[in-house]
Amino acid sequence: MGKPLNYSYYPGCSLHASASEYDLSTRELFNVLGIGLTEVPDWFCCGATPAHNVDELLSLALCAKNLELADKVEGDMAVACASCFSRLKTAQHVLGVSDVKRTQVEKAIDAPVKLDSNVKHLLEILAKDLGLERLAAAVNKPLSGLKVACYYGCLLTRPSDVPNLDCAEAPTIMEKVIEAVGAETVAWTHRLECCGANFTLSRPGVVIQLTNAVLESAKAAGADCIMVGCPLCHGNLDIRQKEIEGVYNTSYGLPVFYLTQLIGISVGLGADKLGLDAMMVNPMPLLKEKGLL
Amino acid sequence: MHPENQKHDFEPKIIAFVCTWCTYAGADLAGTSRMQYPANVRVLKFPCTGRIDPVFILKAFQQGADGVLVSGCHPGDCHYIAGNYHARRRFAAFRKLLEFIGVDLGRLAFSWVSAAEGGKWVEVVTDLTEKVRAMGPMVEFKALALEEQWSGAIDTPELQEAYDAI
Amino acid sequence: MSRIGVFICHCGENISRTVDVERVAQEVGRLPGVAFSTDYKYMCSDPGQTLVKKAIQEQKLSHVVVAACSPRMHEKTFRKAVEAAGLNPFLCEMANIREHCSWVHENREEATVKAIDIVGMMVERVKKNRILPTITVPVTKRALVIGGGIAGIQAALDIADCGHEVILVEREPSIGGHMAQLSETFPTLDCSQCIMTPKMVDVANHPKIKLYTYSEIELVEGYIGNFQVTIKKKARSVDEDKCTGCGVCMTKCPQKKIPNKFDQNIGMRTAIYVPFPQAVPNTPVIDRDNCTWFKTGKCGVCQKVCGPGAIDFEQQDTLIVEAVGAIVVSTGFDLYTIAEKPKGSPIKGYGEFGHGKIPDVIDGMTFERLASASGPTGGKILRPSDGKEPKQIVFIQCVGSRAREKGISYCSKVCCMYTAKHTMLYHHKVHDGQAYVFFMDARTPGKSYDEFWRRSIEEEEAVYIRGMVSRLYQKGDKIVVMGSDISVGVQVEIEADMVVLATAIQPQKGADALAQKLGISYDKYHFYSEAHAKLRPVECATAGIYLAGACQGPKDIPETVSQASAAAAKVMALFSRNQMEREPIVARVREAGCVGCFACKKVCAYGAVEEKEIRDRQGNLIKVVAYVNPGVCAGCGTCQATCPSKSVELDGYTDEQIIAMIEAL
Amino acid sequence: MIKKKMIISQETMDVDFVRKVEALAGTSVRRCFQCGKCSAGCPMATFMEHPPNRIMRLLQLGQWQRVLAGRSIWYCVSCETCTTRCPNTVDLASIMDALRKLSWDSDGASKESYVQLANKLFLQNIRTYGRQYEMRLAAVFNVKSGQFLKDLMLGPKLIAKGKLKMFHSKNKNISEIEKIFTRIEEMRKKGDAL
Repeated sequence: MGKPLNYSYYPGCSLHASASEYDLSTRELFNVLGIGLTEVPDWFCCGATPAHNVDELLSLALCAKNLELADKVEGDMAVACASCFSRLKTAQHVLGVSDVKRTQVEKAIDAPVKLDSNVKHLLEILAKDLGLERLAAAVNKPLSGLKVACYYGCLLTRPSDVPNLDCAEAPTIMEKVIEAVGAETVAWTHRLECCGANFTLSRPGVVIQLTNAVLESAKAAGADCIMVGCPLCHGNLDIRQKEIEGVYNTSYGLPVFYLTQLIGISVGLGADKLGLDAMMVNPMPLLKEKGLL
Repeated sequence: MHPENQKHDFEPKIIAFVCTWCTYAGADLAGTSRMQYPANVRVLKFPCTGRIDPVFILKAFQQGADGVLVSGCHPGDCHYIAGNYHARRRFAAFRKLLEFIGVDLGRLAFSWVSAAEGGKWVEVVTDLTEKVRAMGPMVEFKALALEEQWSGAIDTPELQEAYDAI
Repeated sequence: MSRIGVFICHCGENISRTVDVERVAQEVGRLPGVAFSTDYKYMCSDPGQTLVKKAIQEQKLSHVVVAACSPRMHEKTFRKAVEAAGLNPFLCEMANIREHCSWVHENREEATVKAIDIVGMMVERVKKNRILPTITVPVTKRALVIGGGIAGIQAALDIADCGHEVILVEREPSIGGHMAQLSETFPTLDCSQCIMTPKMVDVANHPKIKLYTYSEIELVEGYIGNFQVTIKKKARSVDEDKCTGCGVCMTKCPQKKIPNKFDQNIGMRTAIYVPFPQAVPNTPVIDRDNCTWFKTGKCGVCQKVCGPGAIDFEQQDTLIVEAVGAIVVSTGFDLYTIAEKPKGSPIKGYGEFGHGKIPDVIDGMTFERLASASGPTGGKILRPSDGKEPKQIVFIQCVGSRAREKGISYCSKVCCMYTAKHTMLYHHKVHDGQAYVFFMDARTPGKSYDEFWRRSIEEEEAVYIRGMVSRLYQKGDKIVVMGSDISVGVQVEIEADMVVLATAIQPQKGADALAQKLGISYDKYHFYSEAHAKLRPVECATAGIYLAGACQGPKDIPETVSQASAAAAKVMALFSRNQMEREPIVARVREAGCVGCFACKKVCAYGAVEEKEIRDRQGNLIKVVAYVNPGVCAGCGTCQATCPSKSVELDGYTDEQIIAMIEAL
Repeated sequence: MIKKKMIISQETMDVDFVRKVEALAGTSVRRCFQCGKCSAGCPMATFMEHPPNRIMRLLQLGQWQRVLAGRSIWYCVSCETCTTRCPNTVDLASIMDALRKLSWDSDGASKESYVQLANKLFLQNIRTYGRQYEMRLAAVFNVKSGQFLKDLMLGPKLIAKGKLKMFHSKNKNISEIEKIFTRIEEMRKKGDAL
C-alpha cells in the first residue's frame, strides 16, 4: 500500500441536482477504495460554459475563487464533472501564461491567484494516483462480459495542451480503468464527438441530432452500455435517449453509467449506493442478464 | 506602447559574451528579421563559449556592467564539438563562486541560442535587461573598486599588524 | 602609437536611418589612436573599398575598423581590401552596427549611442591585434560523398569524371535512395527506375569511385583539405569478392515473410536479401535480426546452396580510415509518420487520422511502391488490408507539413506535384475509379509544373477540394473522410476505399548525430544549414564540407541533381589547388609559463595538443610542455580558458584583446 | 439572401476590433491560413451560416459587423475540436468566446436569442445563488422564451428521479460572489479590463 490518498472534492452544481447519482456513487466508491474526499467548503459554480462563452474574465475569476477555496483543504483537487474540470484547468493555463489576465483576476477576487494546486479528474485519480493494480485488487465482482462504450466527449481531453489527462485524439484512460475492473470495451467511432452539451436547454433540436449519432455509433459497435465522466454528456445521452428514439423511430436501450457507478458495481456496492434508480434508461435488465446485480 | 519608447530612470548596462557560430548568428538573424529589443546590450564575439574565461565576467562587472549574458550553441550542437560542454561545467562552478562573494545570480544569465533562434535571442536579451532593470544598478563591485583605491595605504594599527604578520 | 582608420557605412539607409553615422564618425574620431574617421554610403562597394585602401596609404594607417554589417557578411571583403593596401588582413576588424544595432532598435538616440560604443570597443580591440601570417596546408585530392541517393550518385559521378577519387558511403545495402523507390516522375512521367539504374551502374563501374554500402560514418577528424574519416563497414555476412549475385541463396531462404523496408513494408523479403532486384551492388545482406541461423544457430541453408562459398556467418563489422580533402553530405530525407511519436519528440503524430492504425490509410511513398511496376503488387493499385482495388481514393495534402501544431511549419515542396502525379497514375490504372484531393493551395512553380497539375484535373478528372480534413475513421471496410470545401462553405464527407497522405519531408533519422560528427550546423528540424541562403547555398559554414539534396531542405529531383553538380563543382575548385590557405586563428603555447599540466590536452576536442620536450644544450630534459599543432587546431580557444597558468593564447582572441574591449565600456 | 459587396479599405477594415478580439482570446487572427480544418470537424458547422473558417476570414478582413450579425458564433458549442486540430495553433474556441463577449456587450447585435437568453439566466443564477439552480434555470428559460411546453413531459420525470430539486440552498459566503461581479463591473467602467 502506498501513502493514504486524500483530496479536496469539488462536485460542481450538476452533482447537487441532475447528476446526484454521480455524487453519491463517487462518495461511496472512494469510501470503499479508501480514498479520502473533503468537500471544498462553500464552493461556487465554476461558471461552466455560459460564463466563458460571454465573459472570460468572470469565468477565470470564478475558477480562481474556487481554486483559492480548495487551497484551504489539504490534498489535490478532485473534480467529477468534465466541464468543471475543463474550466479549472483552462483557468490555470490562461492565468499561467497571461500576466494581464492574472492581474485582472486578482483584482476581481481581491486575492492572489493560486496556480500550483493539482486539479485532477476522478479518472486520473483512479488510473494514476491509485493505480490500475490497486483498483483491480479492490474488485470482487468483475464486470465480465459487459461491453462498455467509453464516451469521452469533448472536455476531458481537449484542447491537447490544457487538461493533460490523455492524448486528445486517441485517449485510452477510460478504457484502461474499466478494463481493470473486468469489463470489455468496444472500439467505436464517436467516442470523441460532441453531444451538444449545454444546448440541451437552448437548442434541444441540435442536441438530439448530435447525440443520436453518438448513440447510433455505440450501438453499431455492439456496446451494452455507455460510460461517461460528465454530467452534461450523461444528461443528453440518458435523459434525452427516449426522445431521440422517438424522433428517429429507432430503439437503442443503452444504459448510460457514470464511471463511478460501473466501478462501484465491480467493488460490490449495491444499487441504492450507486443511485442506479436515478437513471432514465433502466440498467437493471442488463445488469441482471450479466449477473452483476 | 512599444517597450523601446518607454523612458526609464535606470538603463542597465548589459554585456553579452557569445559564440560566433550559434548565438552571434542568431543575433544576426534577429537583425535580418527586424525584431526589436532593448538597446542596452553590448555583444562580444568569441569563437566558442569554451573560450570564455570567467575572469571576463568578473572584469565586466568590475567595469560597470549591471548584467552579463553568456550564450552559445545548444548542448550537442557545438561547432567545435564540445566547447560548450566545457563552458557549461566551468560556469556551473563559477556561479557558486559568484554567489559566495555576494553577487546576485539574477545578474548573470546563461542560455543556448542557435543560429536559427533570432526570436529566442530577443527574448533572452529583453528578459535579462528587464530583470536587471528591476534589480537596479550593480553596486557591489563598484564599491569594492572604490575601497581598493583608498585601502592602498596601511593607515590603521590593526592593518599594519596584520601586514607585518604575513 | 597606432594610427587607426574608422570607416562607418550607411548601408544605403539601412544603418543611417536609425544611426546618426556622422555623429558616430565624429565621436569615434576623438578616441586616442584614431587617426582617421569617415562615413560613406556603401562601404562594401568598389568605390567604398577604394576609399578604405586610399586612406590606408594616404593616412599611413596601422589598423582599420569598418563599422557596417555583420562580420559574417563582409569581414572577408574588407580584410582582402586591407591586404591589397599593404596591411596584414588581421589588423582589420568589423563593428556590427547593422544586424546588432540599426535593425533592432528604433530610437535614434539610443541606437547612435550604442553604435558609438560598438565601434569604440572594436577600436580598443584592434589596437591589440597582431600581425598573423596565413597558414597554408596541403590538399588531399580525394572526396567523400555521404549518402548514395540521386544527390550522392550525381556528385560522385561528377567529381570522379573530373579525374578525382571519390569514396561513396551508403548506409543501406544498396545505393539508389528514395528515387529508386519511385514509380514514375513528374512532370514527364518517365519511369524512375529507367533513368536511375543506369546511373547506379555507372557508379559501380567507375574506376575512380570506391563504394562502401551497408556502411556508416563513425568519426570525422581534421579540416578542409585534410580530413580523416573513419567508416564502419557493417558485417554483411556475405563476402563481396566471392559473391556472384546469382541469387540462389534468396530463393532458398526459409524466412520469407519479413516486411521489406524498400517496399514500405507492404512487400515481403527473405532474411538474406537485396532490397530490390536492380540493387547496386548486387550482393545480398543477411538481416541478422531475422535470420534463423543467427537466432537459433540452426539452418545455414544459404551457406549450403552458395556455389562460390560467399556466405560468412563469422564476418565482423570493420573500421576503415580514409583520408579525403572534401566532403559532400547528401543524406537525403525521411518521411514524416502519422503514428504516435515517442515522448520527448517535438513532432506529434496525427491522432485524428488514426495514428497509422487504419490499414488503408497510407503515405505517398507507399502509393509509389503500389504504382511501381517492380513493386509488391506488380504495379496494381490494391488495398493493403484486403487486396481489393480502391474505387474511391482520397489524397490529403499537407499532412505534417505546414502544421506548426504538429511541430513542422515548413512546406515540403514536392507533395503538390507528386499528388497530381498520383491522381494521374491512379486514373491510368483504375479506369472506373475516382480520385479526390483535399488541398489548401497548389504550389507548382517549376518548368511545366503548373500545366501538369492542371492536366490532372482537366484531363485525368481528379476532383480537387479546397479544404483540409479534420478526421478519418474506419466504418466497415470504408474510411470516412470528414472534410470541408471552403470555396463552397460546406462540410464534405467521403466514404473512401483508400486514403493517401502526402506526409512531410523530414531529414533522415540521425541527421543531427552525423552533423555533430562533421561539425556542421543544422536548423531546428535537423536540416543542414548552408553558409549563406542565397550566395553560398551548397557550402556549409565549416570549410571543406558541401551539401547536396534534401538533407538541406525539401527538394525535387531536378533541384537535387543541380545542387549535387554544384557541390561537385565546389569540390573540384578546391582540388584545383595543391595548397590552400586557412585562417590563422590557432592557439599558441607560451612555453616559459607552461607547467605541463596538460589540462588543455584534456579539453581539446581535436587532439591538437601534443607533448613537447624541452632540453638544454646537453640534451638533458628540462620540462615537458604543451604544443599546439597549428594544422589540427580548429581555433575554439577552450584550451586558453582552461589553462591555469594562462600560458596558451588563441591568436585573434587574446586575453589582451578581450579585456581591451571590456574596458572600453 | 442579398450579399452586400465588401468594400475593402483601411477605413473599412476595423483593425482595432480585431486587436480587441486577439487580446481577449490570447491568440492570433492573422495566423490562420484558411485550410478549413476547423470547419471540417465542427459538429455545429451545418447549423451555421458562416462556417468557422469563414468567421476567421471575415475577422482577418476586419468585417466584424458581418460576423456579429449572424448566428454562427452563438451556435458554437465550445467543444474545442477546432482548437485541438488547428495546424496553426489558432485558438478558435477562444476567439468565439471573445466574439460572443463583444456581441453581448454591443447588446443584441445578433438575431440569435435562445442561447443568449440561456447564458444570461445562467449567469444571473450564479450571481443570486452562487451555484447553478437547474430547476429555476429551465423554468425561467421556458417562460422567457415563450416555449411553455418545451420538455413538458420531461420535468416531472426528472423530479421523480431526484434530478431536479425544487428548492435550492444559498451559499453561506454568497456576498463574495456579488463582490466578484461588482469588482469586474467597476474594472470595466474604469477601462481596466475589456
